[in-house]
Amino acid sequence: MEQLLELSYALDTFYFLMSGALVMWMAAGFSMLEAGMVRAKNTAEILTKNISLFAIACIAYMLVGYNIMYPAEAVSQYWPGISFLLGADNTTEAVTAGGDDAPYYSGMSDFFFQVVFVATAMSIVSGAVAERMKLWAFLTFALVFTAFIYPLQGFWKWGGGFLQESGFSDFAGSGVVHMCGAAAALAGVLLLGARRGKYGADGSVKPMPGANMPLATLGTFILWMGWFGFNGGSELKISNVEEANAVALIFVNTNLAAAGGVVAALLTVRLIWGKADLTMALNGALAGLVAITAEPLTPTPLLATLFGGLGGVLVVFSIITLDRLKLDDPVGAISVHGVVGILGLLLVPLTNTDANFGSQLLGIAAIFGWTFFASLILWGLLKGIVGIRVSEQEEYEGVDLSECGIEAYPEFTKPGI
Amino acid sequence: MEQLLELSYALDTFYFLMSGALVMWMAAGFSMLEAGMVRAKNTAEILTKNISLFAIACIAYMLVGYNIMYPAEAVSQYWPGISFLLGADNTTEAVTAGGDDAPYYSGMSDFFFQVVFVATAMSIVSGAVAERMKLWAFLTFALVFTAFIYPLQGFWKWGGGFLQESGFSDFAGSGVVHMCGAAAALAGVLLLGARRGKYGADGSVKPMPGANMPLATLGTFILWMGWFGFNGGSELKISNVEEANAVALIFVNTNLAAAGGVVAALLTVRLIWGKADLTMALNGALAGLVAITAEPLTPTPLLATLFGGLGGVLVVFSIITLDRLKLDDPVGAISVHGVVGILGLLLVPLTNTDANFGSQLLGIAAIFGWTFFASLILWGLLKGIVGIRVSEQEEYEGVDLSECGIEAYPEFTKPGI
Amino acid sequence: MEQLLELSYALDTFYFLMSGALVMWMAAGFSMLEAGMVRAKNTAEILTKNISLFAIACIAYMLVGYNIMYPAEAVSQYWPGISFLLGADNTTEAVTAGGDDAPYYSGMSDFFFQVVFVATAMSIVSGAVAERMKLWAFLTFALVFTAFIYPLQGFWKWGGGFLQESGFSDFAGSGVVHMCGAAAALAGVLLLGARRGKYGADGSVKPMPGANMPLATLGTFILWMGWFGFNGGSELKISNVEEANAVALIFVNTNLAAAGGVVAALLTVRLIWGKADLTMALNGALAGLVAITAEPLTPTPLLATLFGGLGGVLVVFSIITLDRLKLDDPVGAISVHGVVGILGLLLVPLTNTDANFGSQLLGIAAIFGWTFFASLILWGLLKGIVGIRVSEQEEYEGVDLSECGIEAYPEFTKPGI
Amino acid sequence: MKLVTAVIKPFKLEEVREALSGLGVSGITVTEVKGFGRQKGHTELYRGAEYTVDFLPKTKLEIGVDDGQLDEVVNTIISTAQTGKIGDGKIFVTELVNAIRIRTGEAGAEAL
Amino acid sequence: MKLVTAVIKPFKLEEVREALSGLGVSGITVTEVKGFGRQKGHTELYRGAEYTVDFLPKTKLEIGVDDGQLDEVVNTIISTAQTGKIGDGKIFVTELVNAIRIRTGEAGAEAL
Amino acid sequence: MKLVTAVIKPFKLEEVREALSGLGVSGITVTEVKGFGRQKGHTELYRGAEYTVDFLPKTKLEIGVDDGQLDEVVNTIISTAQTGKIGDGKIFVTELVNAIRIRTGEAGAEAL
Ligand SMILES: Nc1ncnc2c1ncn2[C@@H]1O[C@H](COP(=O)(O)OP(=O)(O)O)[C@@H](O)[C@H]1O
Ligand SMILES: Nc1ncnc2c1ncn2[C@@H]1O[C@H](COP(=O)(O)OP(=O)(O)O)[C@@H](O)[C@H]1O
Ligand SMILES: Nc1ncnc2c1ncn2[C@@H]1O[C@H](COP(=O)(O)OP(=O)(O)O)[C@@H](O)[C@H]1O
Repeated sequence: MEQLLELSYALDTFYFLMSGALVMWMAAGFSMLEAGMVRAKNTAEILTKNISLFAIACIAYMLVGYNIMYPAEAVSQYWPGISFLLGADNTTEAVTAGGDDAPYYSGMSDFFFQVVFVATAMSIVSGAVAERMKLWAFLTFALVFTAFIYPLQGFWKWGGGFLQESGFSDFAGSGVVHMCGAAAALAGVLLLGARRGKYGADGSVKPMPGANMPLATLGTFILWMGWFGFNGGSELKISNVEEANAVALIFVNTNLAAAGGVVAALLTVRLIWGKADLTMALNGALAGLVAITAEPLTPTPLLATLFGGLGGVLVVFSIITLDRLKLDDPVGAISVHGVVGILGLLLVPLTNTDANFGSQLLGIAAIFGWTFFASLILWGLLKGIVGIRVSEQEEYEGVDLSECGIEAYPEFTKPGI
Repeated sequence: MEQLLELSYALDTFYFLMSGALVMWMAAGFSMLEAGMVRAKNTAEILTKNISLFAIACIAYMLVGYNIMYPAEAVSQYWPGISFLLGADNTTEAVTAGGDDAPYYSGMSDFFFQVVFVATAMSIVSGAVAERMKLWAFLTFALVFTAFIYPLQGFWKWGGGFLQESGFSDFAGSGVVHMCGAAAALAGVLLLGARRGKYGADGSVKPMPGANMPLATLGTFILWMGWFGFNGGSELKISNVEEANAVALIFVNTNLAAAGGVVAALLTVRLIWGKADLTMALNGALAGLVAITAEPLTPTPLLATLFGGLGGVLVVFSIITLDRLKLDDPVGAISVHGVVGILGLLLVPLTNTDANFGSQLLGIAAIFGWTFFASLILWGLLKGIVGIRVSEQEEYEGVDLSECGIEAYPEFTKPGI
Repeated sequence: MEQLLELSYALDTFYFLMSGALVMWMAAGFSMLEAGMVRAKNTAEILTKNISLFAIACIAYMLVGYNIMYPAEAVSQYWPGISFLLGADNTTEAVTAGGDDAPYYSGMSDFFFQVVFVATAMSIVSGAVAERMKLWAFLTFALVFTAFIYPLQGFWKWGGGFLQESGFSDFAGSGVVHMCGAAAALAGVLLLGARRGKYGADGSVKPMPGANMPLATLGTFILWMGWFGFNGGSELKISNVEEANAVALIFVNTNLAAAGGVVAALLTVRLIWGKADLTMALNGALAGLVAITAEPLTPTPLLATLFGGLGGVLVVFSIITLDRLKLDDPVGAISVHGVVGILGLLLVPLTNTDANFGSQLLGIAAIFGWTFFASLILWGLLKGIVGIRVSEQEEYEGVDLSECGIEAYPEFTKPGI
Repeated sequence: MKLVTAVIKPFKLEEVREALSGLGVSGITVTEVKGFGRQKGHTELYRGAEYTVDFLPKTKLEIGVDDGQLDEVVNTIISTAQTGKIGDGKIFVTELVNAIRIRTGEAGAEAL
Repeated sequence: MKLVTAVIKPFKLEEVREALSGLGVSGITVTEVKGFGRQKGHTELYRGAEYTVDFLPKTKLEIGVDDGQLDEVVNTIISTAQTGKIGDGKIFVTELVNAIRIRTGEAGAEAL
Repeated sequence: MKLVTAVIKPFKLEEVREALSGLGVSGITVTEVKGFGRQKGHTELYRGAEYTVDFLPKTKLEIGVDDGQLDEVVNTIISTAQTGKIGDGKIFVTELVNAIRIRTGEAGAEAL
């Protein structure tokens, strides 16, 4: 029996680690997606941002963020208190004691799984502010966001805070991760302004096509794959029949929601413009994934497909609308993760009888409110102190030269053209 | 004991899900391979096709394809009957009852593993018809192929149909998946014709070099990695010593067959032309993988290497021969998956004493015959009704502009040159 | 109990296979990293080298290398003796006998895990000699290196040879894999010389920027992900609480060391030159990973971050220093894997009380000495017999044309410019 | 007829094109070029090694014009392409012996 | 000597080159250019926003010819590059003061 | 004033630029071109099919010079760009009717 418990602990830990590795892989997905969707002259910089924000998120969350989000003992339902570094892992005795309270996977594997989530949230931000935000201001924001802003609202829900108590339901993070990242992005975009030349005085929208569509597609496939870890791992346990079935259903639903998102987005753009804009299909896949993330377990596969499809339609209209509002988001991050994240949260009560619209709205308001305003203040401080936007000349020549000193494709393009 | 059965069920389910995730990843592999092997002006469109066909395959197979391939009760050995959507998963009781009939992994995980196979088969088609086929005609074909054409022949073998009864042996799908996809591709290529300018009136072959070799190489590596799931997962069970050993041997043989394919293809082109054509080495790796897929378990590692090497030699000659026959296949899909798929099936009896050449030939004939003619009729209908080929002008300017309205690399190339 | 042992065997085997698949994936990482860091005209050739060396390594190690490294019975602590091919796998009886000597994972899974390590070591070499080394001379070197040079020193440590006995400590291969590969690379670079035009007569260094930064970044992320298999799998067992905790800690430390490397390298270049050179950040990530590889289990997460950071600082100075010494290494492989590999080995005694500096120095001397001189002789022979360097004209036009006959990006760049 | 060859800063292209269209100029041929002149290049950095990029991206316009239109074309280019900062570029004028429209074979001023 | 500058549709390049080789023209210098003229660009779409691509890809040929060869060179270009559809391009002829072969230093007609 | 148009081998660009700077030439406009001439292209191979690349990469320099400087500019280009091997390229000289500096509007020799 003890050996069985140990083996079960090992399996759940391994499942957690593999899921975490898949979510870590999403960092590559965001990098490629964003690198493909910006212009060539801003590509090296967005890559630098992506790999650096991932590194910063990992360190900040280890130092303090994890403890804020999952405090040993919270001060209150609203404020967890602060402590530092990671504690010791479970002992064999504690595990083999058995019973409902016995730990059933390694605490370190839990940290690993959680740390890649905060990095995901932060990755959402980089795309929306691409092509004009200063590198070091951005990285400073990343530090505070991953150490504090994200963990606090994460505590409210997953760390046992008031949102958890209120019945707010968010299985794998349509709100806690995706909408949270989008809220920070929106605050940044508002203070930053649009890329120069993006919107004409006459209200016209000037396209600034992404330089590398295969990269953007690769990024989307990576994210799709990584999402199996994101949603599948969020079941937190696989070691019995019921849990194994649950994880399997989550894989199926996650996959079908993405599929539904692609098809719906593609048909939508086809109907409106008669062309099959690949970038919208890619956003559709991601929208499908975000839409199902709040509840990938209770819908049937057919419903999951439809929910994903809803996300795919919504994201197209959201992207056009944001452009009308002159909110310039080069990769569509606010639409994909924010607008569709809200959709995902509102869909939960349709299939999950434990959820209700009131709590969902409360959760949306709390997460969005906190993240948006905290971010707005932080971006504002950065703007006042060091500036968050590169100069006109730097923007014209591309931030690769001014921030990184290198070009992403030195032989394929001519600098400054 | 019950807990042991549950744990075992969980492990097998997890193994299945991980294998399925690796096979899903192959969709990215095909996308990158094909995007790298076409010309820049047709790249966005082939990416659109790839992500859309994957989405369509997942939905069509969920709606009806899976039930056709694995019917609860088949009407006959030739015709499974039709039913819709997915059933309920196994109960804990059924699992813990134990015995030979007890389910040992989640039914949903089975669906997940199977659905990525049908997407693989469909991905094979897109490469062969690249650079000239209409997007929406192609996607319509994908819908019917994944809902019906593929599942029916899949039923004949893996669903317990007449090929299974006849002793036809195809472990992971050299025939059911790869040759099936290639047969559909061949039918399409025949009705579609070659790319304009590909073959001179004097019988000369004009090369149309792929635009992005790193992408093609990345795609090959992705496929190579994903194949561990493809073949390794096809053992269907890992939870005891014998099965674990089997899965491990399959990993080793799969890897070595690919290695053998690379080396053999590279030496072949080196001997013939004195240069090391990278694209042939890539096709060699895939040929090695296809060659071992029909039977990755009974050969020794040394034999697996040699079988893969045979595939690597064959694929080079097959590609040249198809060009002589003016069958234009930009990525070599028909050679890799079709010609070498047949080789793989014919190699089975050499090491697997349960297999015989007669049954293998029957299987080849049945799968090829059905898929080829059903596809020919379907392509023919599409050709008659909506047309399957873009106009001369569109082909000249590239299908990215006419079908997707965007360019894949707007800053690297000049449109229309 | 027997079933429990079987299940445990299955889990450990599965864990090994997944880890191996992740390490296999590193081959794609090296390919992309190197393809991104060379100039466009040498890209197809470096891709050809990478996929071919992986194939050759797999075959050579299966034929003889594995037996040299892990002999059934070694002739002596210095010389293992020679035998060929792979033996039979464990029987169910042997496993279920239980006890300390009973095998607990499949032998084939062990081979699979080991074979991807030798391929990793060889991949390190290709980057350092890029853009000027002849393809077939390189592949010949790869054959001997993977069949013999690497396995012999591997035997000294991991096969139970004298380094193991001496107390030399190298958990996952900072020395056995990384520094070994770097030593072979250094010998090659010395005999090969720098790329033409790289160093001015006046001591100036002419930059030759890599053609594709997104690829280089993708490669780094792939390596980062694969490293979870590399280090995580090197624990060799996961099936009880203690081992599961260990694997989880290794994941966490590996990830944080990479993160520390990125941040430290980025701050270093920022302080020195005021710009955020992306390629240095990428090298920083890899340096962090190499630094922790010798001992990812005993440091705390905080220490792991700092050790990684040390690696990140060191790699920047090492790269500049090698350039001052006119040792031309286009991707920084010698610095990342060699210089930082030594750092990693020397850090072990700080946290692992079983290790001491004397043994660490002995290990470094033995591995470096053997690999460097054996490689020097082999490169020297190749230079004398077939030549290892392409002609001036070929180097000017790019090795893609002379060695592969194709261009990597035929539409993006103009040949010869 | 004259051939006007103007080397300008790339971001001025659209403005110049519009101004010339306004004059009734019906055709322009544009080439991406690199210019070397009084304006100095910038320094880049790669893996610790600095280097100067001497050549700056410029855009070259070639316009065949009738003699009567020459002055207004030249003046329009000057006024729209001018930023007043170094590197604004040059205009070269050469004599055209003939001009032909390939589609119709028309020659001389009608061909422009 | 004359310098013939022809702007043609890119896919006609190979045909024109062969025809000129047939005439004994021994050298051509080719540049990828963008043309603005009567032929209108096309509309593309990106994420819901439409935009017009005004400039069309064209190919420019420069050929130094002896006075005696001028007419047949011009006529050959017209006849091979003509499709009759708008956008076929232009030919400009300018006077060459001199032509020199760098390899040998030869000047004048022998240099061509 | 003259416009000197030189087609040279690409790897000679830096050397020629330095030599011309030495003469006091203050501006050059450079274009990447493809040349077709006596020098033959090479054969490539792709998936078993051979093909010839006829056009070779060349670099074109355009330099506006004062009449007095013409000879030394031409001679300097010849001496630095010459390798003696086929394909070294050509120099074409045309008459400039005018030259204008966009920044200042200066015309004639001062504009160069
Ligand atoms: N003598 C010349 N011949 C050809 N091109 C020239 C000449 N002088 C300048 N140019 C072109 O004009 C561009 C701008 O010249 P530059 O001397 O930098 O500044 P400005 O135009 O303000 O005098 C150069 O980059 C080059 O392309
Ligand atoms: N006046 C001109 N000066 C320079 N180039 C011109 C001129 N007119 C036309 N061109 C070039 O010729 C191309 C074709 O001209 P266009 O007016 O479109 O059609 P057509 O040649 O049939 O009259 C243009 O794209 C442009 O490159
Ligand atoms: N008559 C010509 N008109 C325009 N360009 C020419 C002419 N002849 C040669 N060229 C250019 O000069 C380059 C070199 O010419 P080529 O005949 O190969 O060798 P060489 O310069 O040694 O005589 C060609 O590639 C082409 O770009």
